[in-house]
Amino acid sequence: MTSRVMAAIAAFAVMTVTATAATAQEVKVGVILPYTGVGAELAQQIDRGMQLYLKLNADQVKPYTITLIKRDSKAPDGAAAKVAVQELLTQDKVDALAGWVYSPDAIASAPVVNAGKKLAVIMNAATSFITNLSTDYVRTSFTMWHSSYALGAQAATTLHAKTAVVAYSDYPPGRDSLDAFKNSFEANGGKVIDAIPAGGPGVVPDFTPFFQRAKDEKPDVLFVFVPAGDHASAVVKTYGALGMAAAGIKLIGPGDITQDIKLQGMGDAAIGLITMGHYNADLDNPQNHRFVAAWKQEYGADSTTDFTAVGGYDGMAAIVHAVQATKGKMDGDDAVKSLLGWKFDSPQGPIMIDPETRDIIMNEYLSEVVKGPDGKLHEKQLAVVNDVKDGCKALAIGPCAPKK
Amino acid sequence: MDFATNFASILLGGLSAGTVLFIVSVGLSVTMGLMGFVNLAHGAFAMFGGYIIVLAMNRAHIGFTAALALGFIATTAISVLLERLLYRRLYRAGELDQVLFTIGLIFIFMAVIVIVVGPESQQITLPPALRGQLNLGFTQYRTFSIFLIVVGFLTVTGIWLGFERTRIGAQIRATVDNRRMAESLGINVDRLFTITFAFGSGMAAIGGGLGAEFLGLDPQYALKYLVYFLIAVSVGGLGSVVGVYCASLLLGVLDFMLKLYVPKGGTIFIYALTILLLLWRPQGLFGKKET
Amino acid sequence: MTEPRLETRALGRSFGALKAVQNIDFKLEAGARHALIGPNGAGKTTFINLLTGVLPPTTGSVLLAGRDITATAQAERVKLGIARTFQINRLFRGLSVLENVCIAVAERVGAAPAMFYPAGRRADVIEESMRLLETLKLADVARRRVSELPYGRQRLVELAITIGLKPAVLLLDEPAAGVPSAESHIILDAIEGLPKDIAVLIIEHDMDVVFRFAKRVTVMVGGAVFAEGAPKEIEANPQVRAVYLGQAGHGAGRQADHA
Amino acid sequence: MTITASPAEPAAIVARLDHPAARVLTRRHRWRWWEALPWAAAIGCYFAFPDYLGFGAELLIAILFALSLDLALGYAGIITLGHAAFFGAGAYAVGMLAFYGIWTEPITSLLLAAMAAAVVGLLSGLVLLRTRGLTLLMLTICTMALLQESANMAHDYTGGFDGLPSLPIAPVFGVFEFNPLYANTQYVYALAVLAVCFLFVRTLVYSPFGQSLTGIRENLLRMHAIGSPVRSRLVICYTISAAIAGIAGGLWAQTNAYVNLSAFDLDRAAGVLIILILGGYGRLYGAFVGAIVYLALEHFLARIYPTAWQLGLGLLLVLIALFARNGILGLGEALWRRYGATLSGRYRAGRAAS
Repeated sequence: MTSRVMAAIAAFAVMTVTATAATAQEVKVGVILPYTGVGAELAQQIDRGMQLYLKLNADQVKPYTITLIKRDSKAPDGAAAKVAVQELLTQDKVDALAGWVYSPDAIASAPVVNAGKKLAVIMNAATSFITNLSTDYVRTSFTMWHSSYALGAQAATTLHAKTAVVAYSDYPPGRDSLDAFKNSFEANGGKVIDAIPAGGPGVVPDFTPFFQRAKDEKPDVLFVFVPAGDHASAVVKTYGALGMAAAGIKLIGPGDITQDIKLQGMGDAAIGLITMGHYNADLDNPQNHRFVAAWKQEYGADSTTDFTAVGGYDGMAAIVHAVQATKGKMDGDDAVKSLLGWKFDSPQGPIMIDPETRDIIMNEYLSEVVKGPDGKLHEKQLAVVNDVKDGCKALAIGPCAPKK
Repeated sequence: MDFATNFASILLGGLSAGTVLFIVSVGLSVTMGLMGFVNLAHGAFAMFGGYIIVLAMNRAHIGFTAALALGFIATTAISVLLERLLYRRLYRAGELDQVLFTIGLIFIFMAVIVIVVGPESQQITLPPALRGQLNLGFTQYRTFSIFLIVVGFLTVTGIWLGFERTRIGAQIRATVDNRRMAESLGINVDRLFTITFAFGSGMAAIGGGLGAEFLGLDPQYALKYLVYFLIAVSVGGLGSVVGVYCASLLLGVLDFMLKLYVPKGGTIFIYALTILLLLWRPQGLFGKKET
Repeated sequence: MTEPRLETRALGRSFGALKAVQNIDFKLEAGARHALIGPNGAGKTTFINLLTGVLPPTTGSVLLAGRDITATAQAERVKLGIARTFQINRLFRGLSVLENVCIAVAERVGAAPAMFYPAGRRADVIEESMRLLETLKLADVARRRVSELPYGRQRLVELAITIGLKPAVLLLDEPAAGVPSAESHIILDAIEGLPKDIAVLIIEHDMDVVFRFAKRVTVMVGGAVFAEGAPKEIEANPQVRAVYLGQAGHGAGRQADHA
Repeated sequence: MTITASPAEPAAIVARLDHPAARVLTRRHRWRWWEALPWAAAIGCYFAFPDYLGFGAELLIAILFALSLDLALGYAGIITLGHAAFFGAGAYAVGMLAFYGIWTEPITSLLLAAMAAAVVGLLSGLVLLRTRGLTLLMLTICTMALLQESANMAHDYTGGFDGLPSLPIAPVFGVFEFNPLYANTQYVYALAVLAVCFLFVRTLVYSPFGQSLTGIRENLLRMHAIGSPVRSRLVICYTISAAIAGIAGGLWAQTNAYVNLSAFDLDRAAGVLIILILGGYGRLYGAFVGAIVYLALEHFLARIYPTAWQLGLGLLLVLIALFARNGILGLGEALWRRYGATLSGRYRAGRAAS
């Protein structure tokens, strides 16, 4: 408790200090995250991911010092984010931009980013076409297509599902994952028999009616996309409470719904839940072991890494790479160029920035929630899909088709 | 599946959703009816209580019931404190000043929770007895929902009896009916208000804790759900406990049913319903005319 | 003109089972000074509300100078010349005394809908309002905020607003109610000073006021006309004394009169 | 300015119009010297803080939005928490016209935005303005939420939650481009629009119509009793207020080159209400003071303490509510009164207590 207060005060101090301290070798990175409001928790994860990269890889950063100038993008209305970007570019003269939890913020910021001609690393915002809006956008996080498209195929093949019902939060990421899943699931011989818009992202709805409807339709799998966090835990609880597992309906979805920071809170209801995601804390590779260990040491044993944190971690890695490649100049075009085709050995496994789309190419892991010997919930890996691109842009669907 | 079970599930789901709404809102209704005080910060007390309850369970590992009691007491205490020190000064102020004040209060609650607990949302872990499904003979349904419905019913009966049978209850009803008259009859309205305010906040706290299973619990809570609380109060009719109960359940069930059959409608129904109900009865289902 | 200024035929209004006003035939001639008395709950204020169109009647009709206005809206009736004061002040408490009257006058002369020139340009409105205040001896407080005035003065403003509407029929609902007797003469002077041709109907509990002012008196009991006649007759009428004059005065629970 | 000066008038009339109370009314609408200050300040800021013009534009738009609310709430006493409905209507009118390349000329699209919002205001006003108090409050909220949800459901056209990106807005007068990075044009443009709308609103509130609105706010029943068509007055006022809110929304969409569902947010509606109450309603300039204090504080607090800046804001609101009646201007007037009020000082103070 008090430690938190201290942390807050410390954060305050650090920010004021860093904002003033300026050395020849300094590279200023403007961070736009919703430090308040519904996205505050994700902001914290991403922020920590960035900080942790800098801490763990100080030697990579030398001889430069990276200064983070943090701005709150507040509610997901785009306005605060846009003004923040504007001022970071014109007042603080930052060398790079990073962050963006909400897609509307990234979309609203696009014209400014374009005019600013600085590298802008998207660390969470998931709407696929965002990277088309500015040639300075590079995404190290994910789009819904990465996981859902991969999952569609796996559901039909590995899980031998014939029919599926999709329940999704009725906003772009939700509709994206619906399209993505439907696309590949039906391409692999499955059939989506119903698609249920289950409330919006703002307020957690009671999922019972939606799941009741799904249960009545007796599909092989229920594919769910909802925002990580309360929505996800509510989903799992409702799934358990309605006894759908007993009714032989598998609950599957993108890794969002088993976000590690929420997993334990879901309780045993989550056991058997199968998700497709690019990261979970249980991934078995040296980079991740290092990452997780350092995290727990830094932020407490009961805190944990998750896919948003790794987005921040990889994003910071990308920025540092650009810094080194441009000798700290960080001219926008060069910085972006230096990242095209950039490969990195991330805690989530090998990743690469697609030279065409400036979006991430990464592995997707199909995993099942199991109870470990330690009595905690863990992700058991069932299959890996290598080098997954953003399907939406790959298939040039709707607004994802690159602008000419 | 057969209609009966389907209908039952709609009813149960709707009722449990409505019950949460009721438990949180009832205090707001009575205090607004009593003093005409626009206490938008009511949800903040629900949030505060919810945090106490959840943290007590998750961090201090206190039992469910004990945690609820603790939440109730703590929230009651802080509400009395705030009422005595601050709210009191604004009784005679215009409603807009009250809006300004209570919104400010919400902001403070939010910020303090972020600083002390952190921005992450809290998970409530129900005691095993309340998890999973319960066999009602005619249908299976999630135990917690049924638990909520029962709790809600007991609560409303309790409060109702309190209103009908106790002296304070009578005074409250008199004051809601006609404040001037009540004052001229020597009823100490301020004291009444302190009591109802404290009790209402306590109820809100319980609601925050019980609702966490469905609604989650994070620093945004007080703002996120404010509209729903206000809807329940206005549709029910200011100051009417039974009104809020019926309104909450009605909205809960209708919303649930429409979601089940026309999910495309999203959240549109609850608002459409409210508009229709309020145009039909501007003073609310159980409200006195001329508010 | 043969037609009475204001006339009601079998006028009645019930609230559910309660017959607040029943079957009233009533005439108010031009220049009349008519008092309406009766115990609390006799339906006097309801009657006024029926005349002004605040409430629709359940039976009967209201005629203004022979024209049936039963269905006419409140605002319309005001334009046709029916104005009223309220038992409890209804003033623009936050505004100056002068502006209180100006709003009424502006409404009467049809200035109110104008959007694109300042109200201050309507010298005619302001001047007339000012003149009215002078006649009511309110000029000295014209600048004060109404809520700052003593209650007696506030009642005067209430009166001033209605007179500002230049009514043909003026309905005064207990104009002296709640005014300390020391001040009540101000009101009475004002009422006596009213233009002669206005038809005035006054509800009053204070018998001195009634007998000093009224040429004719109607007694209402239980929602119906109980007796009508010259003040002397009424005063002499034993039944009236029995049911009313005996227990005259300002009782509590006057709300009962409000329906 | 008025006929009163003309010598033809009998002395008595001149005398009456010369009565202090009358003078207050005949001169209320005259421009005071200090009314030049906000505009001077706004122009000054343009040169003083060239780096803050983006924020400045947001601020000016917020002022305009708050001004529109002041007309409905501060003058006609219509207590609404759904004013973002009109902001959103205006924003989407401009946004969709531009996004689909139908109409991108800024000034005319603002007029279209005003019309769109006015229609919404008129229709909802006709239905809602029968009610008062909490009921009206809830009805306005729900209407706004309905619009937002409809905009979400029509995501194929509105872009839903993500909104419509990168709107192509034509240069003002075909000359002045909106530069996303340096918001000089946006700022001046927003300032000009604000000035025009302000002149309109100012004229309105000092007009006889405005006076009758004040009457409605002060005592509804009395207005009925003096034969005022209250409902239609309220509807007209509400519609005008909506139109101006629509202009604010359109301006927002243009200067930001995007529009999304947040235009209809309750946060926005509540925010503008807070701004107005904080500044002081029913005073024209409350919108200015409130918006500047609230947004500036939020902006800079959020910088030094991104995670919990609401604390400072909350404290401010609570303190103002506790120790000032009717916001900052109300406080100012109270002080002004205490230290020897002038005629106008006392008059407006009267307003303050209402």
